Order: sequence, then C-alpha cells, then structure tokens
Amino acid sequence: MLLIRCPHCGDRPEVEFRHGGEAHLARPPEPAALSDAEWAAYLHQRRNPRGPHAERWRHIHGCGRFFNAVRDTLTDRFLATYPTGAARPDGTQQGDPA
Amino acid sequence: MHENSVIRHAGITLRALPGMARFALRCAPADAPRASQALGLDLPLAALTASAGAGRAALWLGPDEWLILAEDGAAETLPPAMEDAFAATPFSLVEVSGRQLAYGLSGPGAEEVLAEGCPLDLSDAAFGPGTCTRTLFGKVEMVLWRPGPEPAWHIEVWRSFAPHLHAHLREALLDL
Amino acid sequence: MSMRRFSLLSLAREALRGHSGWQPQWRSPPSPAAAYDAVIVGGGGHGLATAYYLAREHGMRRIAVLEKGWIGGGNTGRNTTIIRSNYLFPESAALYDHALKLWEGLSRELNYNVMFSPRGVLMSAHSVHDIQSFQRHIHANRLAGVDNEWLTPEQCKAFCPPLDISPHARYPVLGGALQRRGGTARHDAVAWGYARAASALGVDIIQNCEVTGIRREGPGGAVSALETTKGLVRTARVGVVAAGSTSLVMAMAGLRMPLESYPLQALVSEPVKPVFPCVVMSNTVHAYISQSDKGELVIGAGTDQYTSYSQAGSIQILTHTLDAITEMFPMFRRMRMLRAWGGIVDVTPDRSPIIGLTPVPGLFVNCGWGTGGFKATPGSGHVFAATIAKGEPHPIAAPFNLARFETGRMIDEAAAAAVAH
Amino acid sequence: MSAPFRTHQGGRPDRARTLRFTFDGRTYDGHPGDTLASALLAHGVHLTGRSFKYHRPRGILSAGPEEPNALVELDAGPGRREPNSRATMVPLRDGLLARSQNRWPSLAWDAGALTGAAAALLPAGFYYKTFMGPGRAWEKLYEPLIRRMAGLGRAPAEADPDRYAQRYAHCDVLVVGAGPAGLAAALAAARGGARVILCDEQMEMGGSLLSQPGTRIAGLPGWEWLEVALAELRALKVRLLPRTTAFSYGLQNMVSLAELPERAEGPRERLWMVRAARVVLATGAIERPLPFSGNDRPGVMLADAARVYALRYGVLAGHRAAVLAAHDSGYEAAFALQAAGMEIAAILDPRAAPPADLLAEATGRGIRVLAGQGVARSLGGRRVTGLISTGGERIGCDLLLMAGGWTPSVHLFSQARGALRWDAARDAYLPDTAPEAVLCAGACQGSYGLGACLAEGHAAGGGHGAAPGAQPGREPSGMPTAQAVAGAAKAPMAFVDFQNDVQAKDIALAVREGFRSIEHVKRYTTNGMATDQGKTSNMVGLAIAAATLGQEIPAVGLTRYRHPVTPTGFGGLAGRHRGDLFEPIRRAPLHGWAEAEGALFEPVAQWRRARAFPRAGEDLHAAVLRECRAVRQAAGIFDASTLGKIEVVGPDAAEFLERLYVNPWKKLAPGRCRYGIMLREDGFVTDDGVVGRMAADRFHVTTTTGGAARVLHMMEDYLQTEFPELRVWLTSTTEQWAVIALQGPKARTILEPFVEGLDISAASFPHMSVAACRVMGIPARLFRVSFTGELGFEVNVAPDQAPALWRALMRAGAPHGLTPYGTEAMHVLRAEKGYIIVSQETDGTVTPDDAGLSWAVGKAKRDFVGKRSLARPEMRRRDRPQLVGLLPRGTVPQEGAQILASPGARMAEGHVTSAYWSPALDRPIALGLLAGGRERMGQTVYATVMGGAPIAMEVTDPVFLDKAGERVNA
Repeated sequence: MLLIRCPHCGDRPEVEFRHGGEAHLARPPEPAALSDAEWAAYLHQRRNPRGPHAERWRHIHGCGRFFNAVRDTLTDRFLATYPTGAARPDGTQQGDPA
Repeated sequence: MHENSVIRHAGITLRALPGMARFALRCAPADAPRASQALGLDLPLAALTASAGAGRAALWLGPDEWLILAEDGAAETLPPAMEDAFAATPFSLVEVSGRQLAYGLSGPGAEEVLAEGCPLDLSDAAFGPGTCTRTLFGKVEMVLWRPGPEPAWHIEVWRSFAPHLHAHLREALLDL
Repeated sequence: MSMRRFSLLSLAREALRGHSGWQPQWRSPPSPAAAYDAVIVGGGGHGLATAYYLAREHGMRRIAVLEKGWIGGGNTGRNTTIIRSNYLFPESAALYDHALKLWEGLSRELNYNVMFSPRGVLMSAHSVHDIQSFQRHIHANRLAGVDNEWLTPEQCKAFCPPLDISPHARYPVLGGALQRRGGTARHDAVAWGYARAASALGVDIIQNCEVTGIRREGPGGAVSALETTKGLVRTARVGVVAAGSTSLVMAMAGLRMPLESYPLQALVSEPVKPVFPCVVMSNTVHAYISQSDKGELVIGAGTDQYTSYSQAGSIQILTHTLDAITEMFPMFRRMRMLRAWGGIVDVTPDRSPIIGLTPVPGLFVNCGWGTGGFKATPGSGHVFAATIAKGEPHPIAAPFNLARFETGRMIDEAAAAAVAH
Repeated sequence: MSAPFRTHQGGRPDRARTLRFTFDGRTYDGHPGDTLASALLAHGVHLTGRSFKYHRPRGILSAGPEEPNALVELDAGPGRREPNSRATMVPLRDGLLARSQNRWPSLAWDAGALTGAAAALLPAGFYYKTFMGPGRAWEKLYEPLIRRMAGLGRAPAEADPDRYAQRYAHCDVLVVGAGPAGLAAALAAARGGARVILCDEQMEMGGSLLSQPGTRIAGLPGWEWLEVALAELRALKVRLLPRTTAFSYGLQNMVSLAELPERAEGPRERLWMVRAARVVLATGAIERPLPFSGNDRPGVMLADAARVYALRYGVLAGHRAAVLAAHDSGYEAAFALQAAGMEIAAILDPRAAPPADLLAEATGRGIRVLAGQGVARSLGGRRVTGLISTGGERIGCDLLLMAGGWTPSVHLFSQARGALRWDAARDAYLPDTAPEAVLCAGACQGSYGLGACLAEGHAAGGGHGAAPGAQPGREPSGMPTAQAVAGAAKAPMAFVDFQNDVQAKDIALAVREGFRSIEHVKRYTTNGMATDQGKTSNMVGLAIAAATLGQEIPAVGLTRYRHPVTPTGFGGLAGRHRGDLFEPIRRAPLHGWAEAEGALFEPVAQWRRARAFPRAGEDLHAAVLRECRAVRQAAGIFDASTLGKIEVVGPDAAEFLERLYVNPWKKLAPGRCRYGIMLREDGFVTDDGVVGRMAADRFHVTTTTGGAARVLHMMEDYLQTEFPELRVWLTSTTEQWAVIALQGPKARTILEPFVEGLDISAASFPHMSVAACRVMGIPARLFRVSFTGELGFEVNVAPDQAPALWRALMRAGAPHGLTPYGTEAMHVLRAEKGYIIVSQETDGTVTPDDAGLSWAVGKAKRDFVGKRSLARPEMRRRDRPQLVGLLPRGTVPQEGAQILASPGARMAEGHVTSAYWSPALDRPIALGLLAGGRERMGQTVYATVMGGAPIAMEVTDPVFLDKAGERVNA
C-alpha cells in the first residue's frame, strides 16, 4: 500500500486515493480543429514509461483534490507531488537520475 | 436503530449523536473570512483543522470545502445570513442535514477501535485535538473529528452507510 | 535437432537407465545469429507459439525468439490459467474460440502434456443487470457457434458444490453462464511445449537477450535490425509480443501505443484434496477461482489502480480478493494463502488485444491482452504468425487492428458488463 | 506417569498442568508450553504424515515454521476443520483433536505408497511426457487420478463460524523476531522513547534463548534476563505480539503481520497492517538438511531441532542418536543431547579435518567421531534404525540428525527489495543494501553468536541505554553446501524437498533437460514450491543445480522470494468483511415501509431497491401487471431516492454544465428542467438524468443510481483539471433528498391538497417544471417530471420527513386507487414510452444518435465532452445499431436475445435490450438496438431463443403509447 504525499493533507495511505492516469495531457481547447489521428492520440496513446512517470491522483477519500505526481514505475518510489496545473518539476524527467 | 443506541465495552462508549443542522460550504479560501462573520466563529483555513464555539463547528475538509455543524434552528437562519455575508461574492452553501448521521466514540483507547478500519495514525502526535479529516473506515467513507484533548471522536457518515459503519465499529469494540 | 518423442514407452525406457538419456527440451544458443527471416521479441506463450506456427505452417526457417529473461517467466507463468471463449462480440468470440479449438488438440500436436482440462467455466450472476448481460452473451455465443448455457442457482450449486447460493448472502447467486468447453491448463507446460516444438523446427530461442533498439534503415523507414544485449540482429520482419513491456519496445521504433501496464496479482492456497471441480468467475464480487491438479486453489485478483512495472504485491489487493472469495465460499476461511505474486498486464482502452501491422513497415505487434491473454495463447500465435508471414492481417486478427482507436471501431468487451442501472 | 521420552526436569512446558489431546484416534498427554510436535515426540511418535508424490512415510523434521512433513488436520468442531497445520507450530491445548493426512486406509499402511514403488517411472516432470491421449483420456482418466493422489489435507467442508479482525498500526520501530537480537533492539528503541512493536511467530517470546537455559546475559541466567527484559518492554509500553508472523513486507515499510491471538473467545486471527518509520529484522536462521539415500525416513531430523526439543520442551527425540555434522553446530547439538540424557552413537563429519577443539570435547565426552565420513544411506522402514556410513560402517540409532549449516532468513529483507550478496565464509546469501529504512540484526545476517546478536540488536534499535552483554561464543565453521551435496545427484531417494518428493537427481535431470535458469529448475521440479516454500530445500537445491551447471552458487542466483513468508490464513486477510459486512448494503429512507409491505427487493449497485409489491397470491408478473395498470389508470407512488443528486452552484454553473452535457443549459429558465445526457470523451453515453434549474446559479442535477459516484468524480475531474477558471462548486445531495414519485392521471388530484405556496395546475406548473415549496408543511423541491409517460411529480423532502409524507399520501390516495409500484413496473412503464435506461439500452458503445436522442444535443454548442469523438467515421456509419421499438408476435423475447434478419441467419444485426408484457398494449413489447434500425420500420426481424425457434418481431417506433404526449402534459 503506497504512502502518497497529498499537497494539502500530507502523507496518506493509497486506499484514500484514486489514480487518474497520465498527467500533462491537457484537453485541446479546440477539439474540432484536430484530425481523427490527433484526437485518437489525445484520447488513447500513452507514454506508459518504465521509470519516472508523471501521473494524476485524486485524494478522493480526503480533501477531494486532484494533484500530480512523478513516480518511478519500476520501484514505485515517488519523486515528487505537485499541484494540478503546475509544470513537472525538473530533475524528474525520463532519464534523469531517479 | 439510530435513535439512541449506546454500546459500552472495556471503558469505551459508542453512541449515536442527536440530529443537527449541517451545511456543505464551498468557496474560494480568500473569501472564507466572509463566512466567519455569518457563522459566528472563525472558518479554519489551516488544513485538517476544525474550529468550534457556541454550539457550532466548522471542519476544514478541503482547500475550498468546509462542513458546518450547527443547532437545528440554523437550517433556517444560516442561509440568509450567509447570503448577506457573501453578497455578490460567489460561494456555495448546500444544506446536508439529512445526508449524514453522527456517532460518538469515547473512552481511553477509543483510537484502537478506529484502528480496526481507519488507516491513519490516530496518536496524539499525529491526530491532536482539533484535527479533522475525511477518511475511510473499512469500505465506508467518513469524516473523523477529534474536538478536544480527551480521547473522544466525532464520526460523520452518509445515512445509507451508517448501519454498516456502526456494525463494523460495534464488532471491533466488542472484540477489543 | 530431432525431437525425442515423449510417451509412456520413452519414459519407461529411460527409467531403465536412470533417465540419463533425456536431451535439452529446446536448444538455447548462447547468442543470436547475425540475421534471421523473422524475429519474435518476447519468449512467453504467445511469442513461442507465433514462432512455432511461422515455422510449421509458413515454412519459415530462420526464425529467432529473443527473451530478455527466461522463457515463460512473464505473464505466461503468472496467470490463473483460465481458458474460455464466451466473449460477447463476434470478432472476440471468433478469436478466442479459434484458440479454444487449438487447445483441444494441443498436447498431441506438441507431444507435450499441457494438461488442458475442459472442466467448465461458470460465471455467476448476482443482479438483474448481471442476468441481462450474461443472457446477451449466451444468445450471441450460440449464434457464433460457441457453447454457453444459462444455469439456475440450483444448477450452479450442482455443477460447483462449494458455491454458496443462500438467498441471504450479500450478493446472492441468481444464476450463471456456463461454458463447458472452458477450463484450465498448466501454464509452464504451454511455454515449454511450444519452445520444444519450435526448437525442433529450427527456431533459435535465445534467453537473457534483451532488445535495446530497433533500427529502421529499410525502404520507407522499414525495420532493418534489432540492437540487443547480445549483439546486432539483422531482420526485415519483427513481431513484438512483449505484453507489459510492449510500450517500451515500440517506443524504440518511435511509436506511442494505446496501452497502459498494470500489476495484476494472483495467489494460490496450500494444496488440499479435490474440492473445487470447475472454474468460477464473479465480476460483481471480484472472485476468480479454480483448483490446480496439485490441489492448490488458484485465485485471481484485480489489477492495481496505478500503472507499474514493479511486481511487488500490495496487501489491500489481497485482502479485497480474499474477502470476496470467502464471501462466496465461506468454508475456505480456514484455508491458507501459500504464495502470491504479480504479472504486468498491458491494457487497451477497449480491453481487446491489438494484433497486426503498425505504421512501421516490417514491424508487427501482438499485445493488449490485459488480464485475459493466457486463454488465447494458441490462437494468438497462430493468427499472428499468418499475419507476419503474409504481411497482411489474418481474417480473425483483422478487426483487432491498431487503427481502430482512430476510427472509433472499438470492440469494448468490458463496457458490456458495465455497472448496474 | 510422565511420557516415556520426557526428560526428568527442565524445559519451558508447565509440567504441573496436563493437557490431553488425540492424534489419529489415540489419546496422549502434554503440558502447556508444548507444541503438538513436542508432545508427540514425548510419546516417541515420529511418523506423522505421507509425502505428496510417492506417499513415503514422513516424520517430524524441525521445531519451527520450516516444517515440511508434520502437517496435520486439526478439528475443533463443525466448520472448524483446518488442513495442513504444522504440528511444530500448533500450541498444545486441552482437547486438541488432530489427524494425519494424505493416506488411505491408515498412516501406517497407505496404499498410496505403491507410487513410491514406481518412483523410477515418476521423475520430476514425468506428467509432461505422458498422459497425452488417447482422446480425452487426460481429463476423464489421468487427471482425476492425479488430483486424488495429490493435495495434502482435506479442505474444510462447512462455513467457518469464527470471527476475524484487522488492525492498522503505526510505530517508530517495528522489530520482527523476539530472540536475543530482537529483544535488544526493542529495548534500545523503547529506552530511546520510540513507539515500538515487537512480534514473534512463536507462542513465547525469546527465540533461541528458549532453548539456551544455560547462557548468561548481563550477569543474569538467560531465562531470568528474558523475564526482566519483557517486563521492561511492557513498562515502556512496547506492543508485544507473540504468535504473530510478519508475512509481507510492502512498499514504504508497510509490513503485514498475522496474529493468532491466545483465544478465550475473541477473533481467531487478526491481520495487522503496520506502517513503521524503521524496521529491524531479527528473523534468525534455519538449519540446512543434507541429501543422502533415505534422508527422509521418520527419525531423521535437523540436529538443532532435536537440541531445541531437549532443552526448550524437555523431550528426547530418541534413545540413541547419530549426528551427521558437516557444520560445527552438529557437535554442539550432540553435546547438549548427551547432557540431557541421550546416548550419542557417533558423530560423522564429512570434513577431513574437523575443528580440533570440537574433536577434543567429543573425545572427552566419549563420543566417537568418524572424520571424513558422511552417511551413505539410512536403514529402517517407518522409523530409522541405523545408517551405513560412506566408509561402509553400520551404526545403529533411532535418531539420525543432520547439521548441514545455516541459511539466514532473508525472506522479508528481499521482499523489501533489499539486495542480497553471497558470503562465501558464511556459505550463504546475506542482506546487503535496501531501498527501505530497514536494518538486520543477528543470525538473519549471518551473526550466530549470542554476544553478536545482542550487540547488533542493540545498535539496530538505536543504541539507547546499556547494551546487554554476553560472553562471546566460538566462531562457527562448516563444509560449504556445494561440497556437502557432491555425489547426491547419483544417490537414490536422496531428498531435497521433503514435502514435494524432489530428489537430488531430479534437479540434475532438470538441468540436463535444458532448464538452466534456477526459476526453471524450481518450476520443473517443484523444488521449494511446497507449503514450507523452500525454507529447507532452496539452498540445497541451488547447490546441486550449480554443481550440475558447473558454476558457483552466486552465478546461478536465487529464485525470487514471494510473500507470504509462511502460509497465512484467508480468514485473517478477509477480516470483518463477511456477510452483511462484506460490503455496505445501502437502504433508502423508505426501505422500512417497503419491507413492512412485503416488497421483493433487487440489488442495484450497493443499494437494495423494491422491485415489486406482490399482494397475497400474486407472483412477480401478476404484481407488475396490477402496478402498471394502477399507474396508467389511477396513480402510482414510487421511491426514487436512490437516484444520484448533485447540487451545482456558482455563477458559471450553466457554463460548466454546457461543457459536460450534450444539452444546452444557458437558456433554461429557473424553475424549468431538462433531460440531460452525459457522454465520455469517446462519444458514448455514460449517464443521464433530469436537471432542474433552481436559480440562475444553482442546478439540481440527477444521475442514474449506479452512476452517482462516477458522475460526481468525472465532474470534479474536469472542473479541477480542465476548467479551473470556472467559478462553480459541486456538492453531493444524493442522500440529502428522499424522492417520492407520484405518477398517473390522479397524481395532481392526490398531491394538490398537500402543496403550500405553489400552484401546481397544468397551466402554471407544466411538464418539466421545478419549484421550492412546502408539502404537508415540509420544505420540499417539487419536480413535474415523468418516467412513466403519465402526469407525474417527484417530491424531494428531507429523509427524516419522507416516511410520514409517504404514509399521508398513501392514505389520501387510497380512494383514488393510489398504488405503490416497484422497479420492475417502472421498467415496463418507461419502455412503453420508449425511454432508455443507461446500461440497459446503452452498454458503453452507444452514441446519443444511436439511442435516438440527437434532439437533446445542443446544435449551436461549440464543444462538449465527447462531441469531437462523435465526428469520427465510425460514429457516422449508416448501419450503426439504432434504438427501435419491437412488437414480438407471441411470447416475450429474452433481454439480450440477438436480432436476425431471417430465422436462419447466422449474423446478428442487433440485440433486444428490454422486453416485457405490456399491460397497456396487452401484448409483448421490446426495445432493441438494430443496425440501421430507423430505416427499417415495419420490417419483420427475429429474436433468437435458447433452444427454440426465433420469435418474429415487427420493427416500430420506440414510443408505443401516447406518442403525442397528451397524458404527460395533462
């Protein structure tokens, strides 16, 4: 059971959270302008990396807020948690020393 | 079942708390002080804290979300008071008096009963007086609030989940 | 390498000389040759089956299977061995029943006892919605020539005596859908059986050989070679069958896939005498259970909620699984969990696999089997081999193309079992 | 009369009290503090089981959880039968009833032993090489036979009546193992003020101290220091958990423990989930057996186990022992046993030059040592009677002890993803670095001396207070296992995995057949896959595999450690979640009334909803007909409280709903409602419900019962992560409002007298209106909506007020024929009007247009969730399945039936989603999704029937009744 650092509530057990999939997939402001291929890429294609992975969580049985995290998907170690809308902290990119 | 059932075991008491007026208040944190004026007590801005006074309490549940507990009469008086306090500033006040019920669990070692289903560290150091949070008890969501220094807990749970939560707490208490 | 036939006779003959005459069941060249006609990336059941059918049905000779660890060490060796074909949509039913038919003759074809045991797969219904959903499956399956029948609670109990059908259960059993031809098989034996047969047909099986790069120097950026931890391998035809690692391999060719890899856990109990005659699956209660020939109850859990490549287990998945099992089978509360482990399953948006061509010429992909790949092993290998050999999708594989996510022609098996109204 | 093999005095058991127990029908006695194994050995009973494959007789091998052989069935009454219990870990209690397993007709005479005779034909993996036919011989003949022979104990047959508990816990330091190292660690940590939990799998704390009465620690005799230490730990408020196994080490130090509480009557097992800031592992080590022919005969034991039975339990496991000592600890066992009164026939030491000090002591004690000799084979049948040494000498004995060296228990450390390193000097894998905050102390990291254990524990616990000291022991040594197993692969019946009957030559066979990875060797031979999980077989098996591969052990490597460390009860893992506590049963505020009325209920998600209100003599169908007629002709009353409800409040509420739903909202006037449809981003319908605008900035949104949580979560997702600029807030009000639906021509007549502050006449309160008012004096929100096609109202009141209002309406409505109706009637009534039910007409692959709902889509809207996907080619195909009405000729088709163009067709063109007998039309009706359905009105299609002729059906408009909607607008 992971221990996840909610930006508002601090460290909380994973059962209070709901995973929200890959982060930084902003919904295009003008979906109508996208080709079917571009729209399919937004909907379905995912990096699914083995290593640092920017993902979304929601502290659903807690403060209810969504936030982002970078977790190494090989060791399940969290490198950072940061508010929704914020940029991915440097030093947590794929290939950065985990 | 909920009326006034009281269970006592090993110096710990589990009882249903009487009905009260409840509101879900949501607004931008910056506008929260306006609510304090209508409420008659300071809305807590620090995470996971509650403020109480004059028979009322305000529990911080999220950065823009509070649970207000008040005397029955407040169901009529508070909404207009809030309207005035906020005036043109956007906010959301929704009465939820009927949505949920409350239990009291008190007595030395009461946190051991909660530990049967709640994954949080409920020691004094980690969950001191005035702390509150939404969390889980087994498969049911609850709001847990520790008003004061004594080992006494206030538990809010949605009405349809109350029988399950009560039965689970009861079995945990009797097996302590 | 001629394959010494397995039989009671060969066993008896070897018994006389202390079994000293047995040869390696598959050849394990220490490193790959310089070039091959086709290279399969991934030495699990699907990959080895693909190589076998390429050699046996399409006459290819220079084939290699590159496995980064040991063959059958991935999901092939980590699943709960359930086999069935009663899927809803005709495209799925065709694919999984094609596999089931191959299962029925597989031990003899491979001369390797994969212990295919059609003991029946019973899916239990616990709500009016379940009943509607299962009956829709049964109607659709019969039309597609797939056996599936509706049972009353009493018939379910008769077929699976340990089942608790009391009306006072939290989720009472209101009936079930039974596929008698479904059942289980011995997962390790599938990998070893295919490896032995493929090796006998000249396929090179190279273990501890991880692909680290895909070169695209061919016409139009076509595949030309694979960089591996054991040197460069030239080939114009690559079949990626890497399950949970598929995204990583395809990224080497510059492709981003509609896949997410999740840990999927399973567990076995201590072995007991026969008590569980069939397979029972309950989507509502999240309980999946059968009993192995060694006597262990084999129990499947759900996936973790987050993507991960670590095979660490998490306690709350096990507690959720076992409260469901002991709810449906209260007598098992005094059984003990012997071993729990996890695999990494690659899940697609519509929970159906992807078998076919990719935008990169010469690069073929067979993945997205999610939590249900073992049952399809022979069929998956068979149609993927045809697709690689001919360079165009086999008719059964055609609907499971990568482009479907662009057109929206989804085959959404999970949706049909959506939550109650 | 004390048991024949009990020592005169000594040991932990309380000899003043006698406990009686039975094993295979015979009654014996023992004492509190005994295990079932020690009590059996006190009576000379070694034969306790039969092995898995060859059904060879097996005796007690060990004194701990690593026991592979002495697995018994415990029977504590109905529903309390437990298979495969390790006799070495079962605390003796009065009246305990145990039986041996896996034998027929009896333990002594087991027919299964015949397979032993055919062992030559049954090497590892034989079942892959045969049983392949003919026909279905495998599943009809061979598999059933193998299944009967396999398995060990009998599964329990009745529901288990006991209770099980769970507990989360948090601490600064969790110490696993309460031997000298663990006790020292707990003392140091607790003295430093830390919150400490100390657990140990044995029924008593003390670990190896329990079998070392003679030692001295901090100036006190060992057992006295133990009492003092435990008293101090209690005083420092350390949570002491005996009979508790740490079985799983999860991420970020979440360690799971399985406790078997000393039961007066409380729960039988308790699962602890402990989050520890730091963990100290003091899990000790396990002695290795040695492979030689017949090393599995009852009476062949681990040397240290015999020593433990003598010193901890006061039981001599035999009269005359021979010790095969490849490791010095064999000598120590021999000396201790001799001191306890046992005759030592000889010590055989395969090392050419055993340590001089041990040779001297042996000679001093009159014990023969055969240096440079091992055991060629044991003698005897169901009990060892002697041995033939590798030098050819026959030695008689009734106890043959194996001392093959020690394997530090690194299971938990490697579960914490700690790296292991091979230590040639210790001939073992030891803990190296770990990503978690975990330290090891004592034998589990290769430090076997008492002094070292205490010092390392003290340091690992933080070093607070005085370190308990003990005189340093001698540095142990032994023959490396790689050397000790030489030649074993040629010896017959030289066992590596006792329970799974894996012989040394099986491991060699596996390697020869190409199974060169240790993981392959394990799976092909099943070595280490029995209930002891390789605790005594992994290292010996690895040594033999390495030798056969011609490699060093570290080059071959270990198999991966999987949890649990020892088998863990399903009951404890399931905990409280059983019966009604398995999952919440949610009941709406009017449930009590419906139950009193004898309603039939159906599970819908976690709710229970009244499905029908059958009167005396009515079955479900009859009740539904009556209820439907009442709604059409008079009025029906229905509990709709379980529908999801969300209050959407804020100046941007309308803008937010415009983005989430397909419908337009901005122009909807306060006091009006609209039927909303929500899609997923892939364009498929995911939920629907009436949305009422209470004010410019306040909407009362309803969702399906099953979709309530999903819709709220989806809304919060878009609001927080995609549209944070919108000033709007969401609050769940699902359980704030009970909902009483009144539907039917008499609905207004019945309701009007109760309504205050609102004119609900047709003119001023038309269909799809909403208003706040009072009903029977109760604050309410009144909707004029209909899911039946009749004049309809839904009264939303506080849950506490609903029962009184419902009973009042029932009384007032009685003269008008007001009738309660359930979900089944609701289904029929809405189907007669062609209204869809999400997840029945839709299945996640249906667009608004497919469901005939394009009219609801806001044409002018630039965007909404799912809109872009609706433009994809697949969504615009003309032959997409479309919602149609179906008029079956004859009987009602089954929901889910496939729709065919002709009776003999093999390709379905759609399926029946809903099918009922329509009381209003007095004929069967159905709704379905049919390819290009809207262009096929009037055609005849066919619904499949299970095992019967398809049913002909005419394709019609989905609205069967009152197409103009006069009744709903009355």
